[in-house]
Amino acid sequence: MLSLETITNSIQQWLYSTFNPTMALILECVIVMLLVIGLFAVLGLVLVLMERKVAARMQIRLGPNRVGPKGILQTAADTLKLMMKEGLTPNGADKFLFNLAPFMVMIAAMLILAPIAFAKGFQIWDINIGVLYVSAVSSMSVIGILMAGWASNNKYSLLGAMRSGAQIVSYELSAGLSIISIVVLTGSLQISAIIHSQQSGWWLFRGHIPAMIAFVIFIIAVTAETNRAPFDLAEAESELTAGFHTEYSGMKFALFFLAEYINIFIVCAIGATLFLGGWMPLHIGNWEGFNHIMDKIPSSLWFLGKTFLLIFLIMWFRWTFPRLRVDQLLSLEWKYLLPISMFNLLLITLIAIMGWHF
Amino acid sequence: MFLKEYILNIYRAVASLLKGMKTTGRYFLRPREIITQQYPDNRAQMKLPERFRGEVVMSHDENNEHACTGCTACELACPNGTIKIITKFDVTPEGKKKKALDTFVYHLELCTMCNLCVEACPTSAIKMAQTFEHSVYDRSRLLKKLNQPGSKLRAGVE
Amino acid sequence: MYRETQIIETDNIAAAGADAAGAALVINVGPQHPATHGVLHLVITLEGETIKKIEPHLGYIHRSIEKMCESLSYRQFIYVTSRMDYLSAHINNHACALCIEKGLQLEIPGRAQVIRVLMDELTRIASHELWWGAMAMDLGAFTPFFYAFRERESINDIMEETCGARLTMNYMVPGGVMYDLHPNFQKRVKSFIQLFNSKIDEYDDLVTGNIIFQNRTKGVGVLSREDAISFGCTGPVGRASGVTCDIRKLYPYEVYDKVDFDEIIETAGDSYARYQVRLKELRQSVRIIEQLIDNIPEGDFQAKTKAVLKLPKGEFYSRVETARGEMGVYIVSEGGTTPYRIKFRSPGFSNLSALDHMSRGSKIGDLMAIMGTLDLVIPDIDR
Amino acid sequence: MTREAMKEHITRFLPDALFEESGEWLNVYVSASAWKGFAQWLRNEALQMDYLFCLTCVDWPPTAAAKTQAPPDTSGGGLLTMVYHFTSTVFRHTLVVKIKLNRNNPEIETVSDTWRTAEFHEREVFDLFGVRFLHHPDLRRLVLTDDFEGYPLRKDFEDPVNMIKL
Repeated sequence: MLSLETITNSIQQWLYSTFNPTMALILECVIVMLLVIGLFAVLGLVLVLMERKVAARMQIRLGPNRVGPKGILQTAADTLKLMMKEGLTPNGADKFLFNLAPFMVMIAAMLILAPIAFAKGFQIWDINIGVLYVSAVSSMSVIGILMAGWASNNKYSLLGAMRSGAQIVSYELSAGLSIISIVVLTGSLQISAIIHSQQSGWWLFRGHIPAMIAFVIFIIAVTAETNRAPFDLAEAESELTAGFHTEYSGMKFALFFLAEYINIFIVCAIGATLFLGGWMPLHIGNWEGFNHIMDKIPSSLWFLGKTFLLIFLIMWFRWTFPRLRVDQLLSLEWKYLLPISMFNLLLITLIAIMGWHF
Repeated sequence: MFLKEYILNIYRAVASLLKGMKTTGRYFLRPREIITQQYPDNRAQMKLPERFRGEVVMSHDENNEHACTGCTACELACPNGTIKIITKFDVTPEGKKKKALDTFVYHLELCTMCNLCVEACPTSAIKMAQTFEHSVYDRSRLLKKLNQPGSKLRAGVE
Repeated sequence: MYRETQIIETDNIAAAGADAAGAALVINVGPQHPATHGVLHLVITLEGETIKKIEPHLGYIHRSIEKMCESLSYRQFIYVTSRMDYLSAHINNHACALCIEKGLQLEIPGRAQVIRVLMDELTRIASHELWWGAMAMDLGAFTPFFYAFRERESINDIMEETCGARLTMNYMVPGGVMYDLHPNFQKRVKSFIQLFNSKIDEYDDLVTGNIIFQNRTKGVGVLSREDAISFGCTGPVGRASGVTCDIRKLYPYEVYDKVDFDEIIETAGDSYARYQVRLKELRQSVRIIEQLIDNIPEGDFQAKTKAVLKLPKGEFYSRVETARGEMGVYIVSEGGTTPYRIKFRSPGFSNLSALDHMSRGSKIGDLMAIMGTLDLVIPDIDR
Repeated sequence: MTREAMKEHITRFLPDALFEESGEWLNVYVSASAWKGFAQWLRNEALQMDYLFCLTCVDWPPTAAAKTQAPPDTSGGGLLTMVYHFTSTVFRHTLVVKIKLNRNNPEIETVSDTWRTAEFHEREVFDLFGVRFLHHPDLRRLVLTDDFEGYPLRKDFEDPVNMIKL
């Protein structure tokens, strides 16, 4: 069976047999870079279209249906439009920071992609502190947002950026704690090790109720971290027009927009990896036949399927709930999510020590 | 007791959120509830009610005759100065001079479709049409002459 | 009022030890802003995210309708008033027609009275539907807007069929209504009520019961009963603060004294109470329609009037309950064919004046909840 | 409270008040100098007029003022009549108070401290009629720009650019 692992291995072998090791490494880096940029472009287009279609269906509308069959080229047309547009820099803005900010956000999003395993053996960098790396780098995007808000010389942007700062700093905590609960169960920070530990079943089910609570808290926290509704206070459009990216236009705006969707993809991919077994097929106990059929489905499909399921969940939130107020957002974190996840972590540690999980 | 209240609060909150998600989720799964009308693709099926007020028109019969006597009742009734009636003097067969309509000028750009002119017309010469696609590239094209060239007053209309 | 603010400022500055320029952040909300639903301009003084002062700047859509009406005849000026509160256009027209009829001492045929009330209530439902969707959108939930428009659209279709237009119907003439009801009217209204009753529970599921929504609105923008009266707040805003101010009950016009409905009173005075009042009013309006739809008397739809109306010398005032509150029309007549002076007492104008009082000390996010539940229509405020 | 009872109360407080009973509601004319005290009495004492539902002004330029019977013009320079509509939410009676002002120098005490809705309404009247409300907390133009000249709702206002005569 053709799997991504064999392809990558054969490419690597060919590279190392043709060029000297330094050259081969450089070439590998170039290939990875191109792949990541390509993935970004494709993911951006697909996710924006998906969001619009999901929103339309929930709002009893049709959604984009003019450009291309069933509107699938709509986002491509939008991108083209955004590229043609003039990128304005407002008077009085800090030009350097203003122009740097979208790239900061984008680079932060690109960096997190490194340790994610897209399929069996298809991973850019299987770093042994993968989970730690992810949570460390993901908090970098807030610097870009703060930069954008401050440099725009706009009060709405500033307010949005400040909200975003407070929000991400607090929600990192409970996101981190729910990630740690899986680390406790697995005993490893390495992404591949975490996936392999879920061979006999996903942590979501094996860890009893505490794992489910951790999953729910994780989903809530990452929704907040990616500034998605109902936690989209940083760009709350009815309050702050567009929050931190009010002054951005053209491609610079597109970068923010793209980074938002890439971030959603990444956090959902991590959620899928930690709680739903990444590319690991669904295995149920000792149903041999069932497990065998599940193994037939390519691992990349499993990964993408789980990730898109979580993305759909987050989109579902967005098109259902009203937005929270800034103080409620913080009290939700500090009064509910943080105490619960701390207590939950204790329970999970107990389960892990006693070996009560399946 | 505090703990019980705390957990109950969370339970109620989550239940209320799930209820909302159930509503939107149900619509997501039922595409036949979609209410979008794909204008202008549905022009053929679109039927406007006969009372719909789109613009003022003057009805002419097959002999190119209308019922407007040029009495200016509509001009007086209009709140916006939409209608301007230019009259002329026709000579009747008996040799008498008679006031008649020369041009019925209608400023569509000023019209608010209030129907007061149609109500005021004693001879039912004008009526409201159901057309509504009035966009043009030049404002001057909204200035319309309602009586057709060469048309005359229908016999018997006073 | 503004001097008082300055005192607060100096106090805070003294306490914080900050300089005057650094303490306050002044932002302009509007005239183009997603939450103001029109060209309202609010100058907001903030301290962090807390609102210290709101100063509305009006006039971006002022058309001086009062002056315009001084040169229009009594038949003509009715249509202009549709452009004030365009969401309850029919009720505005009703107020004007009532005032003229008061002056002419016209007796309105029973059929016309029932038709007018039916149309008023349909307009009220349509207006509240739009408010519900827009208010949810202010709070960040987009989907309710579309559900609200689904029901509103069927009202618009009914209006289009009978009155000839969807928004500014101009169905009202002095002495009755412009045409008789369309033959399909009763059937369509009944099917609308059926649709509405099946969908209104969804509103509760989606918004009313939602914990986020409740937290956003409960205890936000509290207006006490005394303040509501003093600010002249009427309609759902006044009733949410416990003021009995439904003109339909207090000074019944047309057939409102013959139909059975409740005046919704809440006492909390916060945004949630205002929300509840409007949502319950939707059901009351349906109740009124249900009582009248099968009991439309036969007869004329219009009283006989002269071609040129002349009001006797004197002053006439009529009050009706629009979707936003008490609408008053004050005509000073000198006996001519046009009013000498006309004044529209618009509900939104008084309700807006309470905005500053209600939102001081709230967060900027609360402002959207308060403005959303005040249900402001800017042309109504500016006239 | 009946009309007669209201009249009796008002006459007791303000013996020189003039009444006019042709309309739907009882109208009372008071002088601008007595207005402030009368307003506070209306709000707080026997009549309990706590709800000011309409506040407006009517312009009577010299030509119109001479013809009309309602506001007898003594100065000859025309009149501005302030019209206040009150209702009591306690007794549900309605009263209309009218105050005649000199058209060339219209000044009156504000009532925005008694009825807070008056603040916006008075600003509107100031804007469109040019009546100066003394001791108003923030008397600025409300709908027009600050540098606008003239008072549009006065009868003699002419704007050759924006007004279209039909």
